[in-house]
This record gives sequence, structure tokens and C-alpha cells, in this order.
Amino acid sequence: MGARDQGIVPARFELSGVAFDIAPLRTRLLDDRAGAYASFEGWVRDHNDGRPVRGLHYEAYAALAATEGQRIVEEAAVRFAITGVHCVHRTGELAIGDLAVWVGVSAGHRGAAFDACRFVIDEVKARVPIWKHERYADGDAGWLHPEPVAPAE
Amino acid sequence: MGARDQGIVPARFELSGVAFDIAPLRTRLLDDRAGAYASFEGWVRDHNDGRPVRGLHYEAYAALAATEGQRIVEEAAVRFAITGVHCVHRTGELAIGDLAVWVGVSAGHRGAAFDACRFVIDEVKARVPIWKHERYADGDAGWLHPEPVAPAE
Amino acid sequence: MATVRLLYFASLREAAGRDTEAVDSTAPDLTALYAEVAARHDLHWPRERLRVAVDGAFARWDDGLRDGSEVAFIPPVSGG
Amino acid sequence: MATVRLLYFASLREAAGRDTEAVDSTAPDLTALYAEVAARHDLHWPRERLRVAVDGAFARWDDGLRDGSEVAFIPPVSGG
Repeated sequence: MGARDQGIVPARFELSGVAFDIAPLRTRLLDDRAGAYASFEGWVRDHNDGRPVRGLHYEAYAALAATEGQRIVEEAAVRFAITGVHCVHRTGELAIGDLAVWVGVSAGHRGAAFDACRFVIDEVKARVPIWKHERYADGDAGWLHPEPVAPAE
Repeated sequence: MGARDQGIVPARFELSGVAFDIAPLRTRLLDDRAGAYASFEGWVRDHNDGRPVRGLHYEAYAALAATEGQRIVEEAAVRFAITGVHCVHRTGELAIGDLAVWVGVSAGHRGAAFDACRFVIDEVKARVPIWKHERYADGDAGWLHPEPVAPAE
Repeated sequence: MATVRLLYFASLREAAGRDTEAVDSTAPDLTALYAEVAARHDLHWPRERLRVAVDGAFARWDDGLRDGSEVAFIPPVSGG
Repeated sequence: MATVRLLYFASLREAAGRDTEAVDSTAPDLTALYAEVAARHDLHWPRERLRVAVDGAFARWDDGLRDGSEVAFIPPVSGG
């Protein structure tokens, strides 16, 4: 893609301690050269592994999460023919239905947009030092520390 | 997924002769059971196959497009573990940067959301009777009728 | 003899110079109907590149003509 | 002897009962440092399940201790 050849693909990762609006972030990815936009949102579900969930909390090692997240979006900009990529991950207290993470990718064609979007969320889940603490309806609570080789969802 | 087991996955396809807002359509896909949302947007690019594009027009065989599009989203609801799917395709006159097509999918997990979203846009492009008429910067114009076995983008 | 309404879209519409017309035909099937129509309007699309629909649903080329039906010849699509 | 600041997160933080502490250690590398810390705080995470970071960047377990650095033991992550 022209954008990649010119080395000017905007690639940005951020942590946010508060709820954020996707609309203005999406608008910044609009590009007259781009014919495709793929996005992913992770929402807080009302259950996990069959247990009713009441709410959750994300803790981050902020300094390392910011650098590792930025590395991931920059890897995506190199690996895929895209025109822009942005990811924002929440920290702090979240309720059912709240937006936990957003990834937006613009590209010339849809294949690269989908592939880069999937790459970013997969890598963020695997590599960025953020931990989920779930509170269950039965009063129990706990940190999620998935097995290293988790089955693909 | 529970939603699929219960046979109540909302699946909807529409044509729109005018610009439409994505936000309320996305909101209708929110679901407390859903942890993942994937979306795709097709935008009008300023070029195609190296030729500068000034604008375009989509013509549809509306009756057949509506039934074939609806069949596609219902196929997606059966094939993938999703909680909702919606696709809207524009017809009529569009300018550079305008939204041509939107697909939104909610699901328990991200794999199904991405796969269903990709399935819907691929099938819509291959099967729904909608035709693109491009106007080029050099004054030329023409209908796009891709070869049946187009290379994957 | 069946009377059918033909619909044309995109470049087929431009080539035929109309978006619809009523035709009376004795063609035994949709393949033969397209051959008649292509000859009359000088359409250059080979049938193998087209699909055919009857009354808003995809049909088979060897389907017979139903009197009063609406028949559309579908050139390769380019939505999305 | 190096003085380093340790950071704990998630269940490691709960097990250690603190989110940070300063320690003086003669451990030759980060592997040995974690062994010391795990014994003192009764941490049950095997080192193989953890990653280690120094001054905000992932590090190797056989890296030596840098005096004045910040060391974090990273349990399996669960963002997204």
C-alpha cells in the first residue's frame, strides 16, 4: 500500500482509566486511500466459563503495557498492508456490557484490515501486562491467569 | 452458544438508499452474553486499480438483493456461534470516503465474531446483485463486473 | 407462448438500452430466452458469465418460462 | 549487593501482600532473585509460568541485577 511504502502508517496504543468514545477514534482512521475498515470490541460478559459475573476490574503494569501495546500495533503496521491502526484498552472498574478493549484498522482492502485487527487483539491478549479480576454472582472473586497455551477461542 | 441453541440470533440485511448511522445499529447488537463484537466497513476509495476515482453509484436488483442478503446473514447465524449479525449496503450516489457497506457481529468469543463478519462481507460481495459504477478523474466511467474467480484481496 | 417481463441491470441495461421490457416468447427454457434476447439487443455477455433470476429468486437456466413471471439476467456483481 | 525495587501485580501482589518493596540482594541473576522473593513471601508461582521485566521492558531471567532498577514479575496476562 502507498501508506506503508511512505512509512507513515499511524499506529497507536493507549490505556484508558475511564470509559472512552469510539466514534472520534474511528474518524481519525478514515483515509481517502482506504477502502476497508475492520474493528473489534471486547465487552464485559455476564458470565465466564459458565459462572455468572457481576463485574470486573483490570489492573495493568502501565509502563510496560504501553510499550508492549505500542510494539504490537507497530508490528501490525509492518506486517499488513494497512493505512492505520489504533487500540485502546481499559483499566479499572468495569460493569457488564462495558467496553474493555477496542481495535480499529483501516486498509486498502478488507483482507489486510481483518488480518491486522485479529493480529492486534490476539497479541494484546497474549503479551500486554493487563490482568482481569472477576467478581462472581456467588460472592467469589479472583484473578484470571490463563494457561500459557490456551485453546484458541 | 446459548443464543444459537435457543434459535433467537437476530440476523438482518438491509439496503439503504441514503447515508445511515452505524451507532444505533451497533447498539442493537449489544448483548450481555456477548464478549466480542467485530465489524467491517467498506468505504469509497479515491482510486481503483491505479485509476483516480471521483465518485460512484451502486445499482441493486432490490428484491433479489434483499432476499439473498438476508439468506447470507441467516447462514452466518447458523454456521457461527454468534449472538447477532446485521449488514446494511448502500445504493445510489456515493462520494469518496462515504460508507458503502457495514457488517456488525456480536458473539461470545472473538473467533466467531471475526469469522462471521468476514463470511458475511465475502458472501455479500460474491452473491448479492449490486453493481458498482465508477466515475474516474479522466472523465471515463464504467460498470464493474469482476471475473467470477477474482483473486482474494 | 409465454409473456414475461425482462429486467436489465448495470452494463446489460446500458447495452439493451432499457431497464425493463415485456416479451412474448416460445423459448422452451431460460437459456433459449436469453439467446433470443441477446440476439435482438446485440448483448455480448456469454450466458456462462450470467446468472438468471425469476420473480426475485435465483433460477436455473433449464427452467421453463412461466407466463406472467419477471425474469432478470444478472451480470457479475460488484457490491461491497 | 544491589538494591532493586520490586513490583507485584494481580495474584502475585495479593500473595506478597504488597504492590512494591525495596530489596537488597546478592542474587547473581533474576532467576535467583525470584527464588529469594518467592521463599520469603511464600509465592507459589513456578518461575516458568512468569515473565520478568526490568525498568519497564521485558528482560531475561539470566540477566544480572542492576542497582537501582525496577523489577517486575509478570504472571500470565488476561487482558482483552
